[in-house]
Amino acid sequence: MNVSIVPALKALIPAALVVAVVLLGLVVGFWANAAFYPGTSPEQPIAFSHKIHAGENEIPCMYCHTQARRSISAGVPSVSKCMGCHNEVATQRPQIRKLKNYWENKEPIPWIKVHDLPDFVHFTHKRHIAAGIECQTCHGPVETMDQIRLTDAAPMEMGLCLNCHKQKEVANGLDCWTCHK
Amino acid sequence: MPEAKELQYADIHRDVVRSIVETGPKYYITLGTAIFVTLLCFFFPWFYQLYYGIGAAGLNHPQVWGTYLASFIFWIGLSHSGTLLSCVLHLTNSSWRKAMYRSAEAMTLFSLVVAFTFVMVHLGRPWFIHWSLPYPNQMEMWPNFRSPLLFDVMAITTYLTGSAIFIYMGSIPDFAAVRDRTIGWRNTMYTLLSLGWRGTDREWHRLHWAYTFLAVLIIPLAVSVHSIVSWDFALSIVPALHQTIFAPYFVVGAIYSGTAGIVTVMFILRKYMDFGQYITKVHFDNLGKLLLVLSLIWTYINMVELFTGWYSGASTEHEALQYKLFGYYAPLYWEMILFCAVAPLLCISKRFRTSFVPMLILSIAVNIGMYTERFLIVGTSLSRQYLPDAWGLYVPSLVELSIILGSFALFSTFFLIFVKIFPSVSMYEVKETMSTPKTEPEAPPEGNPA
Amino acid sequence: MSILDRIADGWRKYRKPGYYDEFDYHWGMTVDLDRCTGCEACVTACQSENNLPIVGEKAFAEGREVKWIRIERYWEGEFPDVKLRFIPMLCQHCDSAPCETVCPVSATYHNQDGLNTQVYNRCIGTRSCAVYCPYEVRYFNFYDHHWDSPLDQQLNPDVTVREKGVMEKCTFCIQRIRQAKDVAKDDGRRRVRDGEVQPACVQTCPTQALVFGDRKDPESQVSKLMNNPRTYRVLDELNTDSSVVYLKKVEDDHA
Amino acid sequence: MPNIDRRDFIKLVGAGSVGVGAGFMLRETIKHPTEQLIPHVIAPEDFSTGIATWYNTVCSMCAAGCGISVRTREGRAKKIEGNPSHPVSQGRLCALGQAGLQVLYNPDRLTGPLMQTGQRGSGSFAQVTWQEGLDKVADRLELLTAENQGNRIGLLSQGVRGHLAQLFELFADQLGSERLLHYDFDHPHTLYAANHRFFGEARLPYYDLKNTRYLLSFGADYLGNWISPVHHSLGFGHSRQGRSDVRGRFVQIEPRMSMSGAAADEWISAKPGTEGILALGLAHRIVSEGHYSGVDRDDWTTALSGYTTDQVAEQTGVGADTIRRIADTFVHTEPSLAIGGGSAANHSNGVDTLVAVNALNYLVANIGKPGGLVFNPEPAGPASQDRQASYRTMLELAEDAKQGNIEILILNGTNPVFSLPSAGFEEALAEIPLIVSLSSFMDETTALADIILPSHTYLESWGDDFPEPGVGFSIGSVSQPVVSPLYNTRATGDIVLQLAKQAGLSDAIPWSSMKDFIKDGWRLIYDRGGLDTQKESFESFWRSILKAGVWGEKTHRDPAFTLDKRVINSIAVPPPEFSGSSDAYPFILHPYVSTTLHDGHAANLPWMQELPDPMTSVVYGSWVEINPATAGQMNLKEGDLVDIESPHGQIRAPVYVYPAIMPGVIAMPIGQGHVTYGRYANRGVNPIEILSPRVDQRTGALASSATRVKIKATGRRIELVKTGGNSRELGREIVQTTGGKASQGHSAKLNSIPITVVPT
Repeated sequence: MNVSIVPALKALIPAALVVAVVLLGLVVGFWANAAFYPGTSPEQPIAFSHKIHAGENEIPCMYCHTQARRSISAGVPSVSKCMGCHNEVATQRPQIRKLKNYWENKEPIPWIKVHDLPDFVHFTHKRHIAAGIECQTCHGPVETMDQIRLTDAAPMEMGLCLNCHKQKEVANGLDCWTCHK
Repeated sequence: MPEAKELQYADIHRDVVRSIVETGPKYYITLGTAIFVTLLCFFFPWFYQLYYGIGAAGLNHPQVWGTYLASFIFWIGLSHSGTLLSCVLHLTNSSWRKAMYRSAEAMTLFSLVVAFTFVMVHLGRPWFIHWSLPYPNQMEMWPNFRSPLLFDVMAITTYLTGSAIFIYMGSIPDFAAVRDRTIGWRNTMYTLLSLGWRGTDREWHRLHWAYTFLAVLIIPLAVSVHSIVSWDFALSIVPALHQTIFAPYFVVGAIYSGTAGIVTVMFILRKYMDFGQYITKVHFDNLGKLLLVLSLIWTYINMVELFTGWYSGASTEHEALQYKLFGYYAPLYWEMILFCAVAPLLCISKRFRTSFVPMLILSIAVNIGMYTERFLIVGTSLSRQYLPDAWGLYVPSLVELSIILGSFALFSTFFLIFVKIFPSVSMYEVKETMSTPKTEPEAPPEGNPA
Repeated sequence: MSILDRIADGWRKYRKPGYYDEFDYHWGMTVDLDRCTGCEACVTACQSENNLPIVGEKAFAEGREVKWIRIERYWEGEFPDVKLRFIPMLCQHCDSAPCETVCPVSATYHNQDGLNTQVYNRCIGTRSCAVYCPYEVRYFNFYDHHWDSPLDQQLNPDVTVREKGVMEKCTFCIQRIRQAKDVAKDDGRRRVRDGEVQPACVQTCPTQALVFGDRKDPESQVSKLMNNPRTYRVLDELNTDSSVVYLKKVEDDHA
Repeated sequence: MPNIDRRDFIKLVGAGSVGVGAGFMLRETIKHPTEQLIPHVIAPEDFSTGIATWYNTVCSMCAAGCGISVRTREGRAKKIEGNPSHPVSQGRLCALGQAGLQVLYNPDRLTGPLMQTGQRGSGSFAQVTWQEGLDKVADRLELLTAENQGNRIGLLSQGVRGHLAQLFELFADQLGSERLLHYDFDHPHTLYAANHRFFGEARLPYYDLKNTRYLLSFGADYLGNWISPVHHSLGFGHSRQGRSDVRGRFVQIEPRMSMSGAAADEWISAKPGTEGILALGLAHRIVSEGHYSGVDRDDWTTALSGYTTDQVAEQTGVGADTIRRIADTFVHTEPSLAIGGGSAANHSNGVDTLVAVNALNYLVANIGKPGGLVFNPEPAGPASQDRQASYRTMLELAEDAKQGNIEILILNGTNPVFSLPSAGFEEALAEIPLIVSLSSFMDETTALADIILPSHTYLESWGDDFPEPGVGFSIGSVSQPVVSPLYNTRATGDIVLQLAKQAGLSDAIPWSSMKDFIKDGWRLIYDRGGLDTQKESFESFWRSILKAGVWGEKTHRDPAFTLDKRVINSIAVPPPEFSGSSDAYPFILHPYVSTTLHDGHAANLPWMQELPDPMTSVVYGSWVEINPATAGQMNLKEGDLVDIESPHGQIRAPVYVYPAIMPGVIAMPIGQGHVTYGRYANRGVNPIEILSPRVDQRTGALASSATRVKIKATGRRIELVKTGGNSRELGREIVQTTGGKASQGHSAKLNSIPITVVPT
């Protein structure tokens, strides 16, 4: 009589193999989705390039995101603001024509949000700018991006907030009610 | 001693293995029904509640706890019978324990699992339950170690682990016995489960040692688990809950309902699994005595509870008592007294204790009474708190009642699967209680005590 | 220091004299029952400021309404010698709050400003805080609440709309406190001035029965009122050490 | 590793694909949903994203005229608060005022012009354009005016003040119509009449609750909804605890305890309708005890001779001791004040009652003094109270309509079908060929209209207000739109101006918009001078008013006043008359304007429906209040449905056993019982339906408290929806008081239980 568990385990190998392959598949599928469809860099209605504007032409962030220094939200520039320059600049490029279309139809541009916080988070741009935080600390090196995206260095997660609050020894910076509403 | 004088080692093996291997249509019908009822009455309403919100239950302000928590205590209580009783009896060397303890321990295990599902059902956002576990995370949030609810999480997981190891360890020799009598996938399964058990002296020695060690460990654990469950209530300042008697009250109540639960399960095993030769009048007699003692202790504690409430002289305590005794749920209270304090007095009579059907009825009545007790603890005290203007009334909804019903089906499902996997009577320990066989059994003596 | 001592210390620290000295604020409120008329302007103010749901008649009948501040009413005597007394009941922001000990995930805790916090996104819905609260001012979201369009346009963007399964309660209008601190920082002030921040209920109270302020500041209106001989705390015998202090109603017999 | 054959391979490939798919989908489900970021096309000037903007304007939820500040974010109104610089509200606001947001954002608002397509009352409407709707009305108006038939045009508005009222005047005048009426259910006609009779001017004085030390209120629920509840509450709070040396005492006299009764130090229940007699009894005591020493003392003695304490005690049911005590306190506490209104004024002797109350003020000489009764100066802008239609006037209007004398009826926000009892108003409306409604909501009257030209809500339109009563000096406030219009609606003023234009009246009414009209009106106020207005231009004056939301002129009236002897000689309060015999109808019905829903116009606001009634904590429904002893005798419990029957109708409501109501009186709140007013309002019953058409003899105002009823148990019961549990304290000392039992043995100090702090 055989009492060893080894042969019994051997008999289980095919089944175990199937399970292992399923698990491996899960990981691969998850990774594939994350890698190829991250959703952190959606295609925008107009292929606006921060690289050209903020990087090459060195337009300051708050030239367009004017609200940032006085409001909780940074705000996106109005279509008229875009047209302020693009009435003159690069008017013939296809993307600028798109912009012109929006402007002529008096329609807003339906940008897709990339840097988004959940609704239960109170984040105020004003205070952070007043404290001298660079935009890039949370938004990543946008001036190098053709298409805006979330980066691993600035993933818009709570850990990032906490680290910074700890490093800078923000008063009551670790209290939940400083940020959660 | 068992009544069947001619019972042989071989018979034990035959009966037990038969109970595992031979499966009639009756079993499948029962299992099918149990699974169906579980899905229909437990999971369907629960998913509805997940979708709709806790509003699907009858809860309201101020009565934010209800039958889910009552059921949680009930199942935790039921779990106490098994492993705790088994340990105590093991340490006191009570031979009559041996035929019943396996199923009792299984009850413990499954009751705990069902109790855990009730925690999930109870929570407003069960999908975040992992936040009650301490693990490092980027939010740098830890659970609140001051919370009795967290004590609960710890206590119950420990108890669950302990009970699982206990029942498994005790079953190893029996798995080996079954392994040697089965073929095919069952053989594979039991080979794995028996961990290469050969029945050598050394193995037996170690098993006994480890088993006793665990038994000693589990007793305080079991007592602490229900004490901690009681602290969920006693640490609040709700009138009628904020009482020092609560820990012993809960522990005694738990053992009480657990013991009654064992009677029920044993009756069913005896009747429907043909274990008549193993589960005998002796067991019922002893359990009856135990029930009687427990009921007396329980009654005493109840009287103490009433007395302290009255003696406090506080309007809040008086009102809470008043509501319990004479309020909306007064019929339930008196039903509980009848079932849990009065009815068990019948166990004074030996004739009663040794009659199977009356004992079954009593055991069911006690558990109904004990469920009522839990319901009253949760369901009435919160309605009568400090501010009279915020008083309320709580009536359980259909969803809740259905989930309670479904939880019994869930428990039965687990149990039905259990009896087909585990030898539901401990073969080797029953054998220990028998005289040496007259003839050599056909099977190798893997379970023969030295 | 053993772990038990640490736990006990965590429990006790808010009540130590001088605990709040190292922080900027210790918010508190007084409720003058001699001024309160039970008009419930505070109730609506709270509902409109804090996105409290419109639950509907059915939910109301089931007792699932959400009112962070409510008026309790108690009759005294029989006709014709009968009195009705009102008392506004809201989260008392107890310095030793029973609810804070029980939350297994620390969704409710005491913060450095003396506020009893409720972090909605951390809440898992055990509802035990509501059981432990003797004032019964914690309200549970039994459903996902719905605002018939366009009523949703009124919702305050500074306050979360709570989802089903989450406990909620009075926050002393934390969004207003935050805003006032923001303004103070802009002005280069360390602290918020007395009266600069008022929760919605205090702001609207037509009889000025409610007063809110910093208990640490001895010159604040609320500190002065707390020295009034009429002060008492509801359920003081429970030693909750609440931050909401009531001023007794003045009753004399036909003087 | 075992050999993998073909079948195993296929299995593994299958398993792998399932795994990959599941993993992919798993991440898909936990992905953050994409949100859009919509910019402005052109950045607006009046707000910045994320920053709140406040607009000062005027509350229109009741007639008090509180100044309000509306908080807006991203162009949406978020919160209404009192305007701190407005003297009426002083930064405070009642529940109803704050619920104004739900008028604006009400899901049941009318979104554009409608035309009735079916039978009237069938509720079938078709959408039309503004031009179609306006044309149809304007053509008819023009036709009638041209034929000099202008008086066949009726204009029926809710009570409006300021330049909108003036515009209606102008419009009616140019049309040649004299049928311009304002109708509000709770307009205090009797109070105006009594003041006119006693003081010689039909205006409300300012009641200085703030500085008074002793207030006698005869039925006026001044904290609930009488005239200006927010301002009264401010005064109440200050009088109670705002002064270091004195605490004001308040006495309330009414058959059913109102909010003000609960807040009062003493609540006295006199028999319904005898409040005036009680007032004269007090006056008699004051005069006969020699506490009054004016020159006309003898006239008073003669006039009051029939009101000796014992007689009055018998008539009113108030103890003689109480009468003496109150009279003595009233005269000895300076300053003291008496006010009257509410149920006391809604009897057949309403005006006489209020005259008697005024007499009390006269006898303690508090007129023009702080803490007394202060005359208001002439309002700076247009006033309109003489247009307020009494019940009798409305009956006449209905009669006219039945005679076929009215061709067009233009309704503005008023709802007489709901709030006019036993008048046959619906039948009268049936005789009018064209009914036009300017209401923002489908109320019961609007549902009978042929053309609906929906108005903006007050938060979307221009307007102004000159509060009545003022606060002792002249104030005016401008109301400005705080949000852009939600729907295809227009401001009431703009509709009227447009109608005038199309009807060919643009010579007399040349303004193109309400804003211009108001601005021109305010130019007059500016031109009148005063203050420093000369220094600034009108534009900056206008801007500063818009910013502050209020303008005031600190000119006070001369308090000098001589009382006509004839008034003294004629002073008397006849016993009240009731409809229905006391045998057949044993109870007097005491209908009161609901604190939360007002006269019913707030019933479509969910916040108000969900606001527990202050006294009973009932929400969402109607109920009838019965004295506990009476309920015990009739074996009625809370929630028992009873039929309440008067000689004029029958309604069904659940019982609420109310500890503070006289036996023989039952009370019901007005406000519920709507049928077409939207999802939140259509519930409960309307007690106005069973009121008898009895009026106050002098004014023709409805004597709404003069109906007798009987109640019959139906044997059915419902669960009253309310928030309160047990309404007794059970000795738990939750609401502690300085007097009585609770004060003994209980320290008033903080932390009466010592807390041990372990030093570490």
